[in-house]
Amino acid sequence: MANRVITYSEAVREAIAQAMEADSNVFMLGEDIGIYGGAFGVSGDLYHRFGAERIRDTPISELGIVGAAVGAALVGMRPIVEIQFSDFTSQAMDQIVNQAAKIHFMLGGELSVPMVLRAPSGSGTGAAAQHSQSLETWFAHIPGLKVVLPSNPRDAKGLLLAAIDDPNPVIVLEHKLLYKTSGPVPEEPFRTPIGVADLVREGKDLVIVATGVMVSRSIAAADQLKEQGIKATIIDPRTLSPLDMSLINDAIAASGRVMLVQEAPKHVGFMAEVAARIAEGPALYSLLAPVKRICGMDIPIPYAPQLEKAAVPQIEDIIAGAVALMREP
Amino acid sequence: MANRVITYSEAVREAIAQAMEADSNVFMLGEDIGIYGGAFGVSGDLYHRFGAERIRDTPISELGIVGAAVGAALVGMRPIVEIQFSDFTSQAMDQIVNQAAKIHFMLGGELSVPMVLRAPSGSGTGAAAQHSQSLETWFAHIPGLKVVLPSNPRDAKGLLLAAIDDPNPVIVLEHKLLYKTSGPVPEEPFRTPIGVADLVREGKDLVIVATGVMVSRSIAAADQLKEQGIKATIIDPRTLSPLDMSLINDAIAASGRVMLVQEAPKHVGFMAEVAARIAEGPALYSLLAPVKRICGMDIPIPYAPQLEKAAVPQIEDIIAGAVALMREP
Amino acid sequence: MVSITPLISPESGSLELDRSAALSALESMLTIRSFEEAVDGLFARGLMHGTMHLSIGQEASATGICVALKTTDYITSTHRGHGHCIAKGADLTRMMAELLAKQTGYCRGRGGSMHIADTKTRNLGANGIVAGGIPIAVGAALAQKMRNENNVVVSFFGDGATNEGAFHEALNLGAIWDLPVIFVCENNKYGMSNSTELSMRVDKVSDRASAYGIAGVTVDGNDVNEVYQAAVAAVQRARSGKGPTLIECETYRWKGHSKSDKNLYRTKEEIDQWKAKDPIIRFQEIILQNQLVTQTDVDALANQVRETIREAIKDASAAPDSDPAELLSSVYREVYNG
Amino acid sequence: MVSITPLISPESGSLELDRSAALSALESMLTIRSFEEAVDGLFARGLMHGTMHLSIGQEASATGICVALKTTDYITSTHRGHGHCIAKGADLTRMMAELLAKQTGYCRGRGGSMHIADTKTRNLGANGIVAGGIPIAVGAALAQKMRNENNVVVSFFGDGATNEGAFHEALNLGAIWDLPVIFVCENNKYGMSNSTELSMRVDKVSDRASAYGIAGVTVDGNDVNEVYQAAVAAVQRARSGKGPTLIECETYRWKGHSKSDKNLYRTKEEIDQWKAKDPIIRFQEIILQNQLVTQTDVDALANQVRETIREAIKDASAAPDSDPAELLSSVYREVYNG
Ligand SMILES: Cc1ncc(C[n+]2csc(CCOP(=O)(O)OP(=O)(O)O)c2C)c(N)n1
Ligand SMILES: Cc1ncc(C[n+]2csc(CCOP(=O)(O)OP(=O)(O)O)c2C)c(N)n1
Ligand SMILES: [Mg+2]
Ligand SMILES: [Mg+2]
Repeated sequence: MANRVITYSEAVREAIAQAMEADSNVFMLGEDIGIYGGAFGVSGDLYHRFGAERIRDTPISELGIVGAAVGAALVGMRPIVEIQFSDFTSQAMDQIVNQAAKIHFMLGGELSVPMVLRAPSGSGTGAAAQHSQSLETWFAHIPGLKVVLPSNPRDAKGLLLAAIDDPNPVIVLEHKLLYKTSGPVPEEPFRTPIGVADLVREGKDLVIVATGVMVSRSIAAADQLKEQGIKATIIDPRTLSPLDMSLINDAIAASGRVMLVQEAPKHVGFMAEVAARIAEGPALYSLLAPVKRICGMDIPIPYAPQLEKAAVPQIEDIIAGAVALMREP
Repeated sequence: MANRVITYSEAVREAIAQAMEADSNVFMLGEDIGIYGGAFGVSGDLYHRFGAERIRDTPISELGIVGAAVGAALVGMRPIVEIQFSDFTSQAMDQIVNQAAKIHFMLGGELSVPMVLRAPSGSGTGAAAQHSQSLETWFAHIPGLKVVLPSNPRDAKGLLLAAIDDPNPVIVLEHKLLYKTSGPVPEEPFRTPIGVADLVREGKDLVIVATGVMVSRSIAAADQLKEQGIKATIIDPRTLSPLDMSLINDAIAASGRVMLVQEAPKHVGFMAEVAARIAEGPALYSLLAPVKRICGMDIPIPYAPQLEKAAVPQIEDIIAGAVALMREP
Repeated sequence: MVSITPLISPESGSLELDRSAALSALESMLTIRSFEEAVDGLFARGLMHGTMHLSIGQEASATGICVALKTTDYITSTHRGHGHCIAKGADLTRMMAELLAKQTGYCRGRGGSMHIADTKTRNLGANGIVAGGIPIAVGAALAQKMRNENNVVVSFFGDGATNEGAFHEALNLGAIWDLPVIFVCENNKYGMSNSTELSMRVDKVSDRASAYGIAGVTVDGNDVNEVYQAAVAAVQRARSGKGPTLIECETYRWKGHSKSDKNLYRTKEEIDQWKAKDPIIRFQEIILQNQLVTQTDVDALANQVRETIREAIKDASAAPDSDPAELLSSVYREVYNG
Repeated sequence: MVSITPLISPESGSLELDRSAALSALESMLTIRSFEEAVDGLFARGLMHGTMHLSIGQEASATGICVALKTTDYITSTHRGHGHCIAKGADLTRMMAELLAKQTGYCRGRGGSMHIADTKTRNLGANGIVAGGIPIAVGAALAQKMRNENNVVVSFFGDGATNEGAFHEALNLGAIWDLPVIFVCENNKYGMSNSTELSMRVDKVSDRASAYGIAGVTVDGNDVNEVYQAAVAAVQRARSGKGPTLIECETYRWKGHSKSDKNLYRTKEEIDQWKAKDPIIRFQEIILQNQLVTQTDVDALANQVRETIREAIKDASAAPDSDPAELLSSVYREVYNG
């Protein structure tokens, strides 16, 4: 059954269900995750399967519910918080950053916070600036948090199960546009290790490092680039913190050209860190051309479809970037 | 009187007073800024000079007071919010990021938010993990915000006056350890333009780019390096968003070696952006050695003095970094 | 460019005893209803994008509050904000253009339904963040007080919003500073799928006023005149420096929370019960009964409103789409070095 | 390793009628006082680092609440947390070692005064964030309920904290889920320099309970027995599934807010008035009067406490300084692949 195909949402839901079946300490809390089934339908029927206690609908109180998750985790529960849109982590930053991330270190190792915070991230649904951000940079910058961005159904399940097992707070940013996409996902519970990048495909001419929905866009771009004779390696870091640079470094050593693709605004975004690691060496020595970043524009996400599309990298932008990179220097 | 010497705190206070004298729309709000004079003594006697209406003490409600500043700014006031420690911007992130930063763009230019948010930032006072963060990365990543980090008394005044004039939300992160340091500051109101880097000193061997308290540490390091025959250029970007790369690029073209120094944790921090801009060219072509980052450790700030010192770059670390960089490749 | 007739406060003190006030209130409610039904239709036909939160069934609260305001008074609004926007007098063509992602829309197509603001009518904006507008209203009210302006600020929000920290902090600030701000909770029994029974342990949202030492009142939010009366009292209190009021308007949204709502959390009976309390029909019946208007007046008004909306759609549709080429403009307001 | 005698709940239901309970409560208060006076002295002599928030004058609330708890009950504490920590039974040497930035401190010198937690006595931690511990307490209480544990969770916080959104959201969650959590507000009249008169428009912080439909009570926070009685009632309510209580303890801090406070915002008279209501002296007088203890007992206890603190300082001072070499440990808890 390794080739069973399900959607990304179903994969997330299956991971939660399997974790809840295996461990009575695992439970979910969030807004409208109960009978409504979640704003993006992710919790779906879990409420009917596990009941209102463990699939716990909350009032609109993001700071309170993340804090409650922190408290429950401190005494041994394994809460999974769903924040309805990742933009609303803004309401809960104190509990995420000043509490969850720091408690283990700050208390000298005395307690820990095995909490998972899941949130739909990114643009593409016409929901405008307050419902479309890609905020992974914030979390990746905070020591004590782990940050994962599953880019396909298999990883959505495997990384989430690993996150639930993890004794640390893990932020899982799921891309809204991926929820309805499908792919093969093993039925049994399995873990995709946190902190290990994924070699999506190999190609000798350039390396594309991409996260979230940009991974599938990069795959689509690579398919078209192949027809033009350009063969791309694609690497999905999957975990932004801790970051695994080994695959990226090796791939750059092989091709000498690298393009970094993210949806978030470019300025001081996650891909800046990847570029910095390259600039610090050893990959620097193999560069045949400058590092290229293809990122979201440095603007809030607009509402109109044509504006929203223009604000973040599309397949064509990735292709154009790769073609330009091949022409350099 | 251009050589009058005052402290960094006094410079901030003078800027606020001059702005308040010139424009009745300017006012301050924050916790304990009134009779207490501010947690770091910055507002000092302003309460006695301008009264409780314009130096407005608030309850402990960071989200509420930043929101109130946004609202006041929308209708034409020029609020200056003091957040007692920059760590507590976590409480107010929604108003900073989802409201202040986006309103002008999101409403198609209809309204704007001429608000200044000042907050003491950084470690060194033994206040531990929840009172010592350097969070500039978060703000710099958000389109619609401007972010400045004054590193000396003169800039503390000039940049703050420019920030108050600015029709956009400006985040001013003042370093706690700088408050009591002194330097020459012109008495008359003057503006240090936002978005222009500062060439602190010139030297032919390497370029040090540093922010906040790391600027003075870099100066001290450069003094000692000079005795070892190593001459450093020091550049203080001053504004993190928008970022002025021209001086940095020129300096790298001249010396071929660059070291980026920040107090914040290294991973996905602001200096990653500077490194990325270098890796994207044109500065890349002049590099004689990989870019070097000297940053805070990727840990929360600890309490014990010896731990706290070890957690962020000290003068010795900057010297050691420079010496190592000169030996490369 | 079309908008409703500016709302007229009755001399008599009652919307049910003054013909022109009654007609303007009715026009406001009918316009909101018509606008949103049209939007619903455009959405269903795939001509509109994103998501949409309709206030059909809640027209009396937006209208009843705004009748009590001066044109220089401010409001802050919510994700469910078309009604507030229209009642405050916004241009319907620019609203429609915004929803249709046009360059001529209030936000040049950048904001959509959740972000319409209007400087002219002093609407400081809808807000995609639940409770996000409440502290903003407090700040605008603080500015009025500091400048000795005689304006009040109304902040609209839902029942669900009162569980947010922002609500708490904002009400407290408004209270301690005696600000001219009026907190209007449109309690439609649900925050998305979460009922007030599940989300709070108080009988009435207005019970929460006592935590801030301010006045709290609950009114039938489907009775435009009752809402109006409460608003008048609150406005007077606010304008005379006596500080904020929390007005709870009990009402109901007929449609789902947003476009993705399957309505699993409430019964058809409940919805039908509330439809029977239609604020528009109720008000029409009263003013017909009070012989302020005739059925002919009402029909004419309804026709005129439908015509206005058709015109707004037509004009908005003809406008150019919003332009990606200018996306980098207005991220920052330009600095004047003058 | 030294800590106070575990607190003993009186059989009689009153701390003022039971000798061993009275002695243990007195020991707790004396220990808190002594510990903090010692800390104050070490700080003045430059032997301590950072900043410090002392609860001298507030010993009765920490003690009166903790007497009513089982050892398996939890607490969350604040920046002004030494008292809570001691009353719950923490090791004084490890506390002192933490303040002295030693490797043997509760946090290995990483947390300092504001971050001490103690797994053994189920203290989930002081907190540098005002109101930060309140939602955490609610979560711990939720866990007790979900696991059918019979423990309660007490969350201590100040008057100033009740103006934070976190307070509001947390109390609401505790209320709607009927959680076994007790919210204890130590109202010492000021949040730093901001008086309750300036920061809220309610007469009593306990008035805020009604916004959540939970019980609220105000007690003389300098009367350890009155605090205790309120705690017993709240604990019983919580343990029997009837949900949270908000207990307001009216008290006063004698010292400045922290080390940088110049005390400009309050008068010497006010401070003196409150010093006259010293919770320790008051309790001593009562139990002497009730002939539960003799002056000799009291003097002996006071001496013993001073000796204990001296010992804690001696042992803590002798411990190794915390070690920068292991700074990268415990940023993350290690993942077991077992
Ligand atoms: C901070 C925040 N949390 C959650 C949401 C998602 N959301 C949008 S509207 C809504 C329900 C709001 O309920 P209420 O305040 O009662 O207003 P109503 O929709 O009933 O008019 C939710 C949960 C949001 N937009 N912002
Ligand atoms: C979120 C946050 N805001 C501000 C502060 C700074 N601060 C520390 S303690 C304090 C006063 C707290 O007052 P209260 O809750 O009454 O407790 P008390 O100090 O009186 O015991 C303030 C403003 C903080 N630590 N956290
Ligand atoms: Mg509602
Ligand atoms: Mg207090």
